[in-house]
Amino acid sequence: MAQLSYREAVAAGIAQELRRDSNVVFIGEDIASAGGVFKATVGLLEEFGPKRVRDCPISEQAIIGAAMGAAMTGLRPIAEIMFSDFLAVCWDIIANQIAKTRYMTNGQFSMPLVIRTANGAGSRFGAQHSQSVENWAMAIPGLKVVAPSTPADVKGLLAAAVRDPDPVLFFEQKSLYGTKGEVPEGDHVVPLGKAKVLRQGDDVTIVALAAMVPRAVKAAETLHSEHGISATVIDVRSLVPLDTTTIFESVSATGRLVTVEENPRLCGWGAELSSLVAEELFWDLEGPIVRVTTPHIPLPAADSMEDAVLPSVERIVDSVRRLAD
Amino acid sequence: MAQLSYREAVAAGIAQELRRDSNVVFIGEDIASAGGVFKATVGLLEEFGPKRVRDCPISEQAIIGAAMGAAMTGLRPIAEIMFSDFLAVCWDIIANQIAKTRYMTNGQFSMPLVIRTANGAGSRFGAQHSQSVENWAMAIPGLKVVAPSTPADVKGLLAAAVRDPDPVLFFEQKSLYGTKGEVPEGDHVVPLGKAKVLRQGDDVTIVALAAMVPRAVKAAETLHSEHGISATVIDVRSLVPLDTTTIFESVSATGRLVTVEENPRLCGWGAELSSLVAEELFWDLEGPIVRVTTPHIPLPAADSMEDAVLPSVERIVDSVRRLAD
Amino acid sequence: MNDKIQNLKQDTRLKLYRSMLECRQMEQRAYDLFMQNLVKGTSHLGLGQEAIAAGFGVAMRADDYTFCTYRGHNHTLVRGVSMTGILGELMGRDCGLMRGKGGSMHLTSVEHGVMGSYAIIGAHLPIAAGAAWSAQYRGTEQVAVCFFGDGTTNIGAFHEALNFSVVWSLPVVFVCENNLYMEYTPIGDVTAVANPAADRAAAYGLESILIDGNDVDVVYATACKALERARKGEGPSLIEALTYRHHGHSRADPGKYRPDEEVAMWKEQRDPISNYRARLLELGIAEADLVAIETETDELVDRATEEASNSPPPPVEIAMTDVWADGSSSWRN
Amino acid sequence: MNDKIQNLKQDTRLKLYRSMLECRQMEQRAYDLFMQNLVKGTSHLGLGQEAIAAGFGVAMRADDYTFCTYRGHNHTLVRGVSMTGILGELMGRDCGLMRGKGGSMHLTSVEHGVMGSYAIIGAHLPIAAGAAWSAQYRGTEQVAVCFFGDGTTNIGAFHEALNFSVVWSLPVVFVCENNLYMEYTPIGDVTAVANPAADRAAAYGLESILIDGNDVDVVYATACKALERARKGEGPSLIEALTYRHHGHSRADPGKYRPDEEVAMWKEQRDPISNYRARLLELGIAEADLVAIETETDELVDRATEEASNSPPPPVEIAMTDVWADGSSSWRN
Ligand SMILES: Cc1ncc(C[n+]2csc(CCOP(=O)(O)OP(=O)(O)O)c2C)c(N)n1
Ligand SMILES: Cc1ncc(C[n+]2csc(CCOP(=O)(O)OP(=O)(O)O)c2C)c(N)n1
Ligand SMILES: [Mg+2]
Ligand SMILES: [Mg+2]
Repeated sequence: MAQLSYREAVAAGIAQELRRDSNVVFIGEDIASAGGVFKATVGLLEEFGPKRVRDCPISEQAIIGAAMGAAMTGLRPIAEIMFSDFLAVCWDIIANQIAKTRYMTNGQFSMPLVIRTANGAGSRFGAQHSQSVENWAMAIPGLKVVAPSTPADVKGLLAAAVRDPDPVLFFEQKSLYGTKGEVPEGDHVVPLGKAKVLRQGDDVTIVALAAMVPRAVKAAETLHSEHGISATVIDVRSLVPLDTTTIFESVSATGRLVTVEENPRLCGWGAELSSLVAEELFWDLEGPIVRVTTPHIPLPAADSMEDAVLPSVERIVDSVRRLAD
Repeated sequence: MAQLSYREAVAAGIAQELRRDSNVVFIGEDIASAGGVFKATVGLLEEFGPKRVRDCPISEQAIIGAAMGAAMTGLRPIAEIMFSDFLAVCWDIIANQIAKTRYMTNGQFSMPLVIRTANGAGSRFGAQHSQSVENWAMAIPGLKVVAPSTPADVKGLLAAAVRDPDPVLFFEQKSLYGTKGEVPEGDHVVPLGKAKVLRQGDDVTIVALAAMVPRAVKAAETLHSEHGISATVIDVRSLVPLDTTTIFESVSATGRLVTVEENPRLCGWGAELSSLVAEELFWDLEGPIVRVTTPHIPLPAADSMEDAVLPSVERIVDSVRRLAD
Repeated sequence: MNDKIQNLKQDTRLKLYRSMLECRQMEQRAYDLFMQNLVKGTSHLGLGQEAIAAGFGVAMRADDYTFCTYRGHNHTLVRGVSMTGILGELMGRDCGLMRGKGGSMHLTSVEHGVMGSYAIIGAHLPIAAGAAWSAQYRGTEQVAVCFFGDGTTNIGAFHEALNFSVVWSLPVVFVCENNLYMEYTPIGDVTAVANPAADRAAAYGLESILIDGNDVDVVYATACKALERARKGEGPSLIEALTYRHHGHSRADPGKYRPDEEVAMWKEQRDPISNYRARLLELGIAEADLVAIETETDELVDRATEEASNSPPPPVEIAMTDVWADGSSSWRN
Repeated sequence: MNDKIQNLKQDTRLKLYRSMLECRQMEQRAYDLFMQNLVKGTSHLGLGQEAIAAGFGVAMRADDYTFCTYRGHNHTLVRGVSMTGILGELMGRDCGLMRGKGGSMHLTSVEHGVMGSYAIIGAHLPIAAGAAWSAQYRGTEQVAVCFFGDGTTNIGAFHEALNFSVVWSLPVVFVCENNLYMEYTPIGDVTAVANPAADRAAAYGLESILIDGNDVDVVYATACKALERARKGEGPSLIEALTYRHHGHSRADPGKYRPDEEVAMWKEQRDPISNYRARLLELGIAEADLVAIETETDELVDRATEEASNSPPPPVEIAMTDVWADGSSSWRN
């Protein structure tokens, strides 16, 4: 085990896959010589050379299109889109081409590619560089969607994503890049589609993703120590495939579900989960399903306002308390 | 009142606004000389001339960008995106620019524009020309989202959209273009954000949108005549603003909610509605919330398969019956 | 170039003729079938534009890649794909290339290097660049050929793909089939330059190449040169081939926005197939050889039509398959 | 052109000098403020590139429109926007141009024609075209000026906006500030032509215009000509102005990827401000006049800093306002 930052785990994860399989390649803007604007890909050019780690023009459609064409013809590309907000400039290639091509061709193609991108708020970058858009991807049939919350999961899920024969959107949460944790050395793979139970409780199930996971855990601690409420906390990790088994098991037991989403409210992943539970586990529920989300607004830039609108530990605690009352 | 097709109502709606306000302009691909690929804009060039009704190159980013720039500087543009699937090629301008600019500038700009687009399946056009993507738009804070189901609403909601100071995505359902109905002559405006109760019942509330509305109504008739189940049917019409008042009133009364969505399942508008009800009306519910959607797959082209995957009257009937049991 | 054309082997010429003719007859049949309401959905015919697909098809190596558009029946056929599979797909039958899941706009046959037909303007240019990058990376000397229309030169992805391919010196050939119209709008009305591709080649440091796309010998020779350049690692080419579609844009379009004389001129004086037939006779090829090809082609089309017509609709269950590599469509465990 | 430059009025020259200097001093201060951690978030300085903003700012009519990028502090200031408002926005204070809701990358002041700073590459080119279309439609003879970087020429929206503007003959001036680098990557490494904008003008039927972007007289004269052309209804221009940024790309970037000699050369030999000061002295302008401007500028910057620093953070409630025209953020009734 090594102590790595989330950021270092990205480079470690990519390096592991580049070493393992010579068909893995990595492209993006400023990712090679410069080591990435978040310094998450430092050292890869030096180890693997410019044939496998390549800088690109500011041409997101070309980058993602090239990744697709390469994936269809034997490579396993990893492409970086610098900020997840910019997925919008190449959304056609992602949502209409990459996601649908295996299906439309009756399975003639595999599409083993990974799109990595920096997601989420907390850096005071304003409305066009702070969005959490994992729900955009979840809404598209044919895309797998992953968002790790720990350095170990970054490395392990990235490995699984690269080895997966289907396209994976890999959301790295910007506000977590500086966080640290133990990361297994050697080949480390965490299978896609498994949620992780971080804490067991009896009264309520809190499901969170990415940067909301540490907040949910903190909230659960407070709920326990200050309010005598015992919460299960689940890191959903993978939105597609979705581990309804693990989540449903917990909700059946606690009878209560709270989702914690960084995305703006409407049509977030929490809505989908809530609707699944309201349809399939209705008779197990002992109270309303509560969603804690960023309000349905673009994000403000100033620190005071940004902090105020993101789901906070306090807001999670309050929501759970209201529900448990 | 005149009997118009849904398609004719589009042209009537645009013409009404072009006549009313000289700042209204209309642009898109093949919309002028050719009258639109769906023949929904026939006659507008002839009446209003090429200054106000203009053909564009295949440059969706330029079209939508131009509409935005014009809306910021005193015009009220209507822009057509031929198929809603193509919103993906200009999604940055829609989701990151148009939706956020008023907010980011602390209200310095108004953004009075309408993006009209042909949405949905049923024409055997395959996976890239048949999607229902109203949920893509609903997920973006700052966009209003409308999808009429009748010719009268096409004209009336389009008028309201053009007169609205905020950006409106206006989804015309392809499979409805040929349907007919009474349309008020003279100035006809239907306010945004009002759902319409089409049928009152006691046992269950069925909420549907666009092409799913006639199917829901048909299903309600069958449920009544063949199974003795009495359903309220609500045409939600506007996803943003969302008329939770009307919908909640009905769900409180019936205790049961079924949504009927043409979009693929994950993160559809029905998920949002379900989550709202599961949070705010939980104690009024007498049974699970059921969503009837297209499965979470890209759409197949062949007629037999396309018909099989879209929510059918039969599937709605079955779902309600299972719920009511 | 003229030398190359003069010296074409007779065998190659007959291949070119056969290839164009197969395209023509297949699409005429497709037209008949949808007049009988046997083709559902839409359909975009390349009637009149056959020389471009055929010229490239004959020039390409079997393992090269083709990327084409919704107007791609011909580009698919010329790579050796089964006509039954194509007509079957148009008709939504189980024998269709993709068993009806894709439809006429998405014909694909990976085993023939037909890497898909793309229906949203522009997307396949960067995707073709990606396949070329893969070939370069793997060192296979395969080339990706990417066909698209004049209207496509005005969309952003065109620009990104061209720049990207040149910067990475990729083995890709971009072929703009300028048929003078985007959908219903004359290309000149919406384009800043007269030749939408050729006049822009310099913006990517490329040679401006403008050819008669209705002369299959010229297309073939141009294709050979561009393919060779790509294979030798000298990078991409951008070719603008002038042509015309005999029919409307798609099934629903009678093409009324085009002047009658213009249509008549292209059909009567510049038809790639009847003109080529005349040239072959002039060059001393025996008419009997041509008639043999014509008869065989008719038989081929009849056989394919029959096979496709006899094929049942696909089982609807397959609508729920192949979203993922494991064959399923399930998004949860 | 040279004539025009020779004949510039002294008054204009002093305006140009003052404008550049205000930009320089304001951004130096912004840099100091973020070294003190008073600027949150990111910040992209235009230090070294002031001549372009200033040359256009002085040439433009008060009701013309500016569209710029995240690197837009200077383009905003030169239109007459309050320096306090700019610094306040960078610091996230209530006195900020957008009360902290937009941040440094989105400076906007509609009353000054500053129609926004855009942070996703390419988007603002078509938006500027739209504003120009509106001016054309309304017959106001306003011009939209759109600033962007060299790296931006490789994205699709650039291509679409250029073609669209030419086809509609819009009154828009596209100004590419070629500072030799996209973010950290030299522009030559990722671009098919040497001059990313000038070498592509012909692809839109436009004249190729390549100027020294660090000579404010040249910028001013070029701006006047392009603005006049646009105002007269003769359509768009595309101008490539060569320049250099003295600092890294953004706050976090020390700019280490650039050779020391290159940085030194541009700072020492090609600094737009010190070179212009020397020229003004040569042209016989009294040093006292320059010193007066310098003193006034220092005072202006100090005053703005103080005002911004004294302004409180915005009330957090405003985060929930102005999504919609009715002032609210509510999406339900
Ligand atoms: C992004 C996008 N915009 C619009 C369309 C609708 N459309 C389909 S074909 C076509 C015209 C294409 O013209 P061209 O590139 O010249 O090809 P041609 O049809 O003439 O072969 C248009 C506008 C589309 N499919 N995708
Ligand atoms: C679509 C998109 N891709 C990438 C980025 C990240 N990014 C911000 S600035 C920049 C470099 C822009 O270079 P250039 O256009 O030369 O402008 P400069 O910063 O040099 O002024 C990049 C890649 C972005 N903001 N938007
Ligand atoms: Mg064409
Ligand atoms: Mg630059």
